[in-house]
Amino acid sequence: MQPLALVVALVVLVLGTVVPFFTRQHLMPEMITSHGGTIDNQIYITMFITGAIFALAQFALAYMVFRYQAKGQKATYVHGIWWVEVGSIVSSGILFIGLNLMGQGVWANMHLKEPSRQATEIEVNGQQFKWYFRYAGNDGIFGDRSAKLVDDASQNFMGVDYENDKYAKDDVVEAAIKVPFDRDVVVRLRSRDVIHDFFVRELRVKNDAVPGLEVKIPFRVDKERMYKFDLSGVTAATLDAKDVSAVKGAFESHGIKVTDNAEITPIEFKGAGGKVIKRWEFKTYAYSLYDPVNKFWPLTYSIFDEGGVMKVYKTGYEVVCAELCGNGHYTMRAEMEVVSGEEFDAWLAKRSEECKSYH
Amino acid sequence: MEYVWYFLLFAVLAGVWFGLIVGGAASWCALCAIVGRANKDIVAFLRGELAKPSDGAHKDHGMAENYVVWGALLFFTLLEVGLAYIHLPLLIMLVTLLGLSLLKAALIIGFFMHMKFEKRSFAISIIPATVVTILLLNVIFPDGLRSNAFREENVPEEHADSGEGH
Amino acid sequence: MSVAHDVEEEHEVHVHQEPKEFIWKYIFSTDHKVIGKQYFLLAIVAVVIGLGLSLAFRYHLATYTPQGMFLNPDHYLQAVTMHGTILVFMVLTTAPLGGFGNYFLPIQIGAVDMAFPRLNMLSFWLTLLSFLVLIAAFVVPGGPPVSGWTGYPPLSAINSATPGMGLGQTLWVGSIAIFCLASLVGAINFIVTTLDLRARGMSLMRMPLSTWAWFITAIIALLSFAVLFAGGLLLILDRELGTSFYIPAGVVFGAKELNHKGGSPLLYQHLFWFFGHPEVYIAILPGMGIVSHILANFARKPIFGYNAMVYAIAAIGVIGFFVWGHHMFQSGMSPYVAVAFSILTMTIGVPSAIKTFNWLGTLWKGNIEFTSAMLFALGFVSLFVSGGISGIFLGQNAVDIYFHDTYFVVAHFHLIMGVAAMFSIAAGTYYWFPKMFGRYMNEPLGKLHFWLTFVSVYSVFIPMHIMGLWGHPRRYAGFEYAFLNDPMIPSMHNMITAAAFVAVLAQLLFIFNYFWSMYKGAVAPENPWNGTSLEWITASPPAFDNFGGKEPVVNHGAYEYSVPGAEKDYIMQTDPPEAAPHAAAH
Amino acid sequence: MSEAAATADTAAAHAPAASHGHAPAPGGNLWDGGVRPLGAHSKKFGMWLFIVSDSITFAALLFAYSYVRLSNVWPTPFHGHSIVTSTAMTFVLLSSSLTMVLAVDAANKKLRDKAVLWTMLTALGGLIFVVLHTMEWLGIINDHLMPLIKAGEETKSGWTMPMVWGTFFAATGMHMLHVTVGVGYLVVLALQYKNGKFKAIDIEVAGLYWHFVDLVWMFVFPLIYLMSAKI
Repeated sequence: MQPLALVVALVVLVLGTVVPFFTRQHLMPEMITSHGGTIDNQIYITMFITGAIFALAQFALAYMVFRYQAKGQKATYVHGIWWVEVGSIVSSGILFIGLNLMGQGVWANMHLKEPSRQATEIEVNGQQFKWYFRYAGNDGIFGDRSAKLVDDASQNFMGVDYENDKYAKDDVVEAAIKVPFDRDVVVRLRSRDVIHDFFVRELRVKNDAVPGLEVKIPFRVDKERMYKFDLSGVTAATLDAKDVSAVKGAFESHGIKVTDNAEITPIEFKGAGGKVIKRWEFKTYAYSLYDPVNKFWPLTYSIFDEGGVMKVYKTGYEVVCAELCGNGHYTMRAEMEVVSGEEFDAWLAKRSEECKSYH
Repeated sequence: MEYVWYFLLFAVLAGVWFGLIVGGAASWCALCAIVGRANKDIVAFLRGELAKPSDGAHKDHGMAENYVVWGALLFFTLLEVGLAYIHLPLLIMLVTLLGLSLLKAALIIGFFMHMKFEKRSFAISIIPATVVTILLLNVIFPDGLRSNAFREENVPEEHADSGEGH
Repeated sequence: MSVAHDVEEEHEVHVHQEPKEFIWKYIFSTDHKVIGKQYFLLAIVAVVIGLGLSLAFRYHLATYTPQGMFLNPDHYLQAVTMHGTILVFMVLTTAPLGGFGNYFLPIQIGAVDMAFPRLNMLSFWLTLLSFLVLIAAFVVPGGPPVSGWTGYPPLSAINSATPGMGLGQTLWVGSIAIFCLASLVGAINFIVTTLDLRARGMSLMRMPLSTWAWFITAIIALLSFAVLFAGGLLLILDRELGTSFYIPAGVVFGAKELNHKGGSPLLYQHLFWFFGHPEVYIAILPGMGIVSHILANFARKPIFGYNAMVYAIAAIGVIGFFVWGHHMFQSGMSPYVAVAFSILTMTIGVPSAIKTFNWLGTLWKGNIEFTSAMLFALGFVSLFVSGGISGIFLGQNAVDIYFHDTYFVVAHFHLIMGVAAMFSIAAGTYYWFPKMFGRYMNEPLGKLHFWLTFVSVYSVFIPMHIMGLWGHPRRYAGFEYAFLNDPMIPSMHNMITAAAFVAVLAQLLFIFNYFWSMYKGAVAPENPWNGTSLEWITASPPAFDNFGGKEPVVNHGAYEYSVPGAEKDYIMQTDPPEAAPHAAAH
Repeated sequence: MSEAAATADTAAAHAPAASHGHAPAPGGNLWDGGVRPLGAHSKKFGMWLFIVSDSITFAALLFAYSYVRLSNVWPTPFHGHSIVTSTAMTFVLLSSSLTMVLAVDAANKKLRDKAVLWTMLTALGGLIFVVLHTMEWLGIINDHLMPLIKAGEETKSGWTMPMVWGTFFAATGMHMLHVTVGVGYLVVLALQYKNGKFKAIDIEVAGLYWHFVDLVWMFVFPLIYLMSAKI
């Protein structure tokens, strides 16, 4: 009775654990960075190997339990078999260390390589239960900052030295992060009080923001990984008319629930040389499970007109804090929007001018 | 295959790290060996075939060598203090001071603490584990240097006049 | 000094009579058996509190709404912190090592008592003091700390980081410091006892694996708690005396810059994890030893690869010191150091694999009896595999980028360090209870306990792995995020909470069984499981001096089961050499 | 008679009346049990293990000091008279180690009164060290910390200690705690040894502790004082 039950339990355990992974129903969210694929591959390889070991070990345990349950037989007097033991040492050693070495390339790319000089730098500042992001502005140089100048009342959360440093005047500080796709980006993680952790699931980026330390994490968002589907039969005019009903069917057929207050916003910037950069932002909302009336989160998509084809990309993501930072730890979030490089430049130029005139 | 270079780098790093730890332990043991002749019975210890149980634990040795050791300790201390009076570069100072201190520690352990007269198995059971554990803490220094690179203010308020590098 | 003088001094160590008064016999006892039971009782009290806290925050997560939270976020984090601290320090460190180790290590090596009985008492009372100081954090203004069981500064170093709290955090650090002293004293005692007080013939390679595990664990404790002590000391200084070891310049709270400057939070993390990783092995190694001991007994077979098992325990002990950085891959630590730590971390999989392999080998061609103790030991093997395998993810620096501080980590360390260690404690209790109290524990209740626990803990922690894959960060008091707004998350939390309630209630069953059997259980003989090691030649419960004035002489290895040509299917360690002519020479 | 009882009887038949610490079984191996394989008294071994652990604690403190020193520009606040005082303290401590050696030697030769005398002298050395050190502490607190505290009261809510003094008090404070405990230990030991309650081995064990405290100072003194000296 006991051995049989144990066998059943172990088999159920293995099947219940391994099968969902193989059906890929319960894995990581989609990934949008160029290094994310290598991390995911490493996870899948590890998952495959460890899954096999897991299943083998549990099945072996089940087999031993069932086959050698006490039925009056005499146990065999064995103290061990040397080649089995040596074999297990050597094979597990090669397997585990080899697996690890395979993953070092990802790490090296992320942490050991000097980030590209052309990379867009964004300073990420963690403070208790809020993220703030700073861009160097039009001059491309971050102004000085000092903890002495921190003044929440006048919105100077990072202590940027607007008074004395000419580079600081055009710095842009935002509560949401805007990231250009198909460009190298470096986030400079800093914290002004306790340890926070910058985590964006889809970027496969996670690192602590430590007070007194600046950690640079490079990444590059690939546009094609954000791609969702084409809107066939929809024209720019329809989108300009903000006609949600025209695209509702297409979105819902791809599993994106379109809420009643979903909206389309045309977004237009004048880029370098007067070039018009245009896209349509499609926002639908996820009602909070806990507060279906007031609380909702935007799920942001962007529609780009690419040679007459309307293509939908997911452009709204979420920055999370993954290191315990106090009572409000679970509320510390920020929105991340991924935009084209041109739009990013145009937006930054505009904001930078605004900020400069303000200071 | 740029990763090949990274792997090589890792190998060197791991080698340096292990080298630091094992080398440190070995040099400490060598120091103890000079003071306490630890080189003798190691193989025998590993095989568990040590000499008589009460071997040398209380070997009769004169007090004279203790006075000599005391004198040497005082002398080394004076030497160390003297170093502070002639202004050496900080790194040389550190290495010399640590070297002298290790020597003094070896003298204290070997003679005052009787390790020289204990069975070698006793020393081998205790000292290498301690030294390796302590040396493992070396791994924190790269982060100390990182913090140094990101330090916001370079000169402490107090004693700004007397600050002269670290 | 003459040899004669030495001998004269030798005897005083062992000459102590059994005290008659209640207070000296049961409260301030120097008897290792009483102290072992005291540790065990402490662990039971602590486990009830710790698991109660876990139910509180599990219930909070299952019923969470922003309007009506069961606990407010402060209390949630306090519950999480105290749950972790109490279980890691007061249960997983005390029960397997302080409890079983104290009781059975001297008996298994044939000693009359520990080497330093009074220090042994001191270490228990220091542990109790540490526990009381920790519990006192509940009643001081502001309550217990919110900084997690790891207590990372600056959150834990600066009062204004968590307004309204302060003294609780100080008590927490103080408690940890006292616990370090207690563990230090205990570790010294274990090491000296194991090396010096073995009975004649009890060579190192004849010691039961449980003794080996306690011995190695004590060495780990000796070397690692020392560093935590230093780390805790500096944290107290930072909190109380305004030093800045862990606080860098430019830290701002409430828009005001602190005066501190020059420290680094990474320093604390290094000092903490230098202890923290070996601590994991302090919790689990005794469990491995106990389980090996029980598997051999009920499979009626010698341990498969005894020597390999010993070397594996020792290797885990050594490598455990070389890998602490894998807790800090994403902490801003030097990435070069992370690479070295990652590779070293993987090597620890090798001895772990050997152990699993040899446990399976021990079962292979055995004659397995399914007592409650054996069921828990088998459950341990299963959990050790499940929990260990996810360590392969977390030990890789690249993969850890995604998994760090998610529920995946929570699931991993709970399976291997929490639940597996609990299984070994339960296995040890069912196995040794007849020796400790002269009565069996109730078997049907024990089996019920096993099945409820086995099923429920897997139902708690396997879903947590999946939530970790989704990226659910740990220590979240609520779900204010879009991606946590997926209806799957609350339903997973509900399921986990339900399973957690079952798991905790099953432990109450166990505690009931424990106390009930103490008085009502069936009377057990000296050697109820036909075991071979020295604890089974003593009376049940053992005499005050363990062997009733006789001194055992050991002639066999610890696991001589089913020796061909022998009369019985087990050869006790004290049986004369002729009893088993075909036994392997050890 | 049960099997277990039978084996117990067999064991008893084989067991000599000997206790631990004696010769190994004939032809046997030191590690075979029934004997202390390391050849040292258990108390001595225990004290050594304590020293192992404590030295790691001190090492961690000094490593923490080195770590923060690496990441900061470090002042050199120790001038002539501090160095002279601390050198004198070092000499006192080293000499007290010598008297401790003499005490152990006397105890091993069963010269009870002499052993008590030397132990008390050692304690006296420790006491002098503590007094000198406390004076130095008070001086530092007066010269360097009180002004800061007062300034702190005026301007900012919390007061803080500059890193150089934080490390100084942490390292020397921990050491001074050990010296103070050691003085108490030695005094109690000497009195109880005189009464015959403690044995020579206890003096030897206390000596180990005392030499260890001395040994730690051999690292604290150069690292804390001499490395930050400006004369």
